[in-house]
Amino acid sequence: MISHVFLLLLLPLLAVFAITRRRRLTAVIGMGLFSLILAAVYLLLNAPDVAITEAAIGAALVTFLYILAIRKTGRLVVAGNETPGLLYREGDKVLGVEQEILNGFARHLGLELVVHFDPEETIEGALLQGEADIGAGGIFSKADERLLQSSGYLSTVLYGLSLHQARQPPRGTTRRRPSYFMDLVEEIKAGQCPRARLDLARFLSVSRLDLSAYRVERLPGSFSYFFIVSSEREELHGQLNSYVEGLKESGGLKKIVRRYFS
Amino acid sequence: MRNFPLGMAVFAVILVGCLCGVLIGGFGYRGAVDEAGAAYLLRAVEDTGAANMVSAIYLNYRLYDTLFELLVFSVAVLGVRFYLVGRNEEQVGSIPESQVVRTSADLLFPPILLLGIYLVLFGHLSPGGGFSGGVIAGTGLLLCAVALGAEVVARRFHEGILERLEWGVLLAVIILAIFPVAMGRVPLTDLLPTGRLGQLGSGGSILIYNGLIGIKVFIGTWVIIHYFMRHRGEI
Amino acid sequence: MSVALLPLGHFLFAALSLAWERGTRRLLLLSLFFDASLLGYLFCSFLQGETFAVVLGGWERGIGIELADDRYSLVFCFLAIFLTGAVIAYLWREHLRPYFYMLFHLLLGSVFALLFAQDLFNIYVIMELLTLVSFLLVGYERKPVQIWASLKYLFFASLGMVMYLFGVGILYYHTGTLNLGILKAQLIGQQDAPWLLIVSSLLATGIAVKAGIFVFSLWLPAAHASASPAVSALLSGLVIKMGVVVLFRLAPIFPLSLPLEVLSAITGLLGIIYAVYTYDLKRMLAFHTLSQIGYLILGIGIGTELAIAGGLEYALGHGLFKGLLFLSAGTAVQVTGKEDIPGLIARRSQIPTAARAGLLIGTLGIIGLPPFAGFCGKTLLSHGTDSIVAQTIPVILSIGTVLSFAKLLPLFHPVRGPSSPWSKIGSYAILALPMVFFLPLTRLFIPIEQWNESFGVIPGVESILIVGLGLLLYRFLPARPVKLPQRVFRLEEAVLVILSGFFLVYLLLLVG
Amino acid sequence: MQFINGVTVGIVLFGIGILGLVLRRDLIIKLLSLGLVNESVILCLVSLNARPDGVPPIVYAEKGAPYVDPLPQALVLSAIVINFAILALALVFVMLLVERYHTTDSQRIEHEIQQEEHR
Repeated sequence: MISHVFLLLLLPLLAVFAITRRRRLTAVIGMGLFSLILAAVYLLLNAPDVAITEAAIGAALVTFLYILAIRKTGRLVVAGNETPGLLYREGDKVLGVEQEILNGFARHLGLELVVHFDPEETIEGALLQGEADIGAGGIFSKADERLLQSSGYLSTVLYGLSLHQARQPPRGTTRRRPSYFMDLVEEIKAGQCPRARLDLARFLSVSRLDLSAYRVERLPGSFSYFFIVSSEREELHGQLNSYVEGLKESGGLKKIVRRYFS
Repeated sequence: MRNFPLGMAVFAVILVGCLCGVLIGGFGYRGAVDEAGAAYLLRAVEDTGAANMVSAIYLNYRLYDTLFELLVFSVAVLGVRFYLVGRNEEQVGSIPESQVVRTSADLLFPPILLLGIYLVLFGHLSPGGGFSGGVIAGTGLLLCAVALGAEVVARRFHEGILERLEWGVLLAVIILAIFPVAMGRVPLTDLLPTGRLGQLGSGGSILIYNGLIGIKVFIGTWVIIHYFMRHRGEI
Repeated sequence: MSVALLPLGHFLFAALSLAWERGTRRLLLLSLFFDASLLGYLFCSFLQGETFAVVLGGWERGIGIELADDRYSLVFCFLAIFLTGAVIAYLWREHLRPYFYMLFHLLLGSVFALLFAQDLFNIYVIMELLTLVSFLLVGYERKPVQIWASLKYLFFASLGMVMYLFGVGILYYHTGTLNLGILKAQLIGQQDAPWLLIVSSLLATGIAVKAGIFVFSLWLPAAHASASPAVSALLSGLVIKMGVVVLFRLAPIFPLSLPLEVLSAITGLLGIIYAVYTYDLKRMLAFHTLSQIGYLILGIGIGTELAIAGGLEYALGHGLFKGLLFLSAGTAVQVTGKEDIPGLIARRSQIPTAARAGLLIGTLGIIGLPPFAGFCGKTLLSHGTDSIVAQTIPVILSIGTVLSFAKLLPLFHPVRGPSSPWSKIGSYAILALPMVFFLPLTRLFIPIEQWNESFGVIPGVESILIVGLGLLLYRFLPARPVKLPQRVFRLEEAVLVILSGFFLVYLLLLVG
Repeated sequence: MQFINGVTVGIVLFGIGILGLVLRRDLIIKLLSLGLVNESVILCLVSLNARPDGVPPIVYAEKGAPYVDPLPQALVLSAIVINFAILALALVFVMLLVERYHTTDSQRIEHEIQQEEHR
């Protein structure tokens, strides 16, 4: 009787545990465990038929199916924000300095490189959820403490951009910062961007536009571009760091950079 | 729960809280009802000859529901095959190349298969039945596939034959269900004698249905797993 | 006994059509012949006053699963056959996989099964099969839009069916039976037990998700607009009606009258508002499915015999003309490559004449001009009640329908378009003919005196007035497109809306 | 009767599942939540007429104690299988969507699809 109540109370706890997980694999395994306990509850409720079916389907088969669906094999998944020169698309091809570095790194590990273009704010979430292995795309600062940053591969400076007459955005419509760089470019072109902070690579591509409506200033401080990795993936972090350092020492990095920014 | 409007989250929590409250309050649950299911308990054994009354209901009194359930399962298998075939396939070898996994899978496979067959054959006498037995045997095959490689197992279980067998089994179940009409009886009537309680041959046609469903589900499970393995999941 | 052969026979054909791949079309025709002859036989015995109640497996009621007909089962079976025939003719020249035909058979089989189902859990199982089959049919072409729409459909339908199953569980706990007939006798004295209110709102919510009622079926516009025309015609004309049929079964047993009336007003008005400001043809038709469901459940909610007859007749008519509209709109969209109404109007000379004629007849039907199908249902409905509110709802809905279909007027400008293949013309004709001759058919459902009373000059003039009023209002409609909130159709918000709908139903039950 | 029984726990699980369905944007987690919602109803149904002093509805069990109601158990078997079928198909569709959009975030898929429609 006591065991029965204990198992019943365990169920909601496990369910909450599973549903709030960030990593999908943990959630799936949590739900598998949940099903197993549920089967035990059924057995205690005098329903052996249901218990057997639940154990066979809910605990075993369904969990297997989830794992088969979410598994990744032989891929290094990069979630990147599109950045001119560093990581960008031309037709179906992905190009850029970061692409070349990461492609080399993936080949070094014996994996295939896959790049997903994501808006800036979702990259960190993708890393934490295990959707992607490496975050890239002209990253020069990170907010989340659960992320590790690789050693910088290229130093950069920041430029601040602000409208001369700072027009206040109309009330009620709080402007969010555009997610994709292309949207930002459109806004700047239309003279609607109140202020923006751009790194060198992005600024180079923006500087071709007509910026007469904006005040441009160079912000103090020195920065460098790096990649980010989830803090759970320390091994990957170490490998990435040593690969980037090696590339720097051998001078291969300089060659790559020269190809894109000459 | 990142990037989620807080107002909506609060609204959701309140709404779901109310829902739970209303359901618990409105249920009027006062523990088990006495004499619940007496209509079946009193007569199931005499009517059907099956010792397991759940099986008696599942495969005799309410066989019509089970038929639909089987159709749902078949449609699912068919849908998985239809949507995953020819898309982005990869030749999966074995997933983990490890001697331990292979040996343990080799060791585990026969008992699991045996368990599945037992559950199918004795579904009317003890807990179990065609469905759970079939799934367990199919999952055993998954273990085999992990150890030997999906392609090896797939070669042994030729796909075309499996497909035909699967639909043949469904056809057999439906014909079996319609057949009493030819004898002037209501469809889904059990025409076989009930037999002596506790023997394998008891329970009328429950054993036949269990066997057919077992085969069907075994194949269906394997097909689903196989297509999931072959498809290069990219999540 | 032969009632059970309708669904079982189709399942047999479904299994056969996979086994014999080259003969799928012949099998489909054969199955239609089989259905038609069986239905004809059943109809004859029905006219002689027989009923077809049968308990499968030869057990007594309450032990086995009962199948029984009511007055409308057979008629809906005929609707199913007509729609299927039209869709087969429409798809005659296309080469589809056996898989598609098998789904087709399963769809028909489960529709037939549902029309005779008298057992709550049986209804659940059939509904799930229907969900799964229509889920696969929507995504048949594998376009991402379709896949996303049908995935959302699956989420909502599944959630709805879970609530339904919950209701069935509570009901079983308190009554110990699942058979609708026995339940009806048992529940007579306990109409205001607190658990019954919960059960009623759970069952109603669960079914409403499938029945195309606005607050609940927020998956519908995306799914019906993105599916291929033949599938949309079947889903909108037939599958949605199945939810309504179940509501019709439940209404006399559970105290659902007030909630259904309120929901009919809500779904009608919101559906109309969205339809008026939607300029994508198929999406507009999908919103009209939501709005027209208002008539059907209004009839069921009012609950008098005439009103129910009106509502269900409107369901038949709606099945016919919505099928026709979706099929001909599908052709128009395919030929011109445009989905929005202005684009279609600009290219109207490319649209085959037959498709435009189909659109025209369908439009005439849906706005309720006198001899057509829509008119009969609406007239009976307004004759079925004395309450002013219940009589004004259909009038407002009709005006709104005219208002939104007025957008299509330039499309019917007499330009000669290219001709269509015979199969398509036949497919439109199968649906258009019964629609045009619907008025005499209504005689079958109501006694002759009431028929004479209901249909006269006055309702005809009324409906013409309504059409005129609608057209007049269209003149004053601001031409600027209005953007209505689309957020409610997203997955997360829609789940919350469904829950709120559940509470709405529950509160109405508490009040009523 | 005590307050912690299968029915109340089932209803609480139902609530948790719906919250997961609404508040988590990852489609896989949404599917897990949907599965949880389904399981919760099954738990409710099984524990409806379950009694601690009963025996399973199989004739060989020792006599004397009352049998547990077999009907909900038989119904639940169908429900479990149906849920599995739905889950398998939904997973397939999620896999197809992921192949196309490279994400399981429901709102981003919705966004991308709207963008495609505008084009």
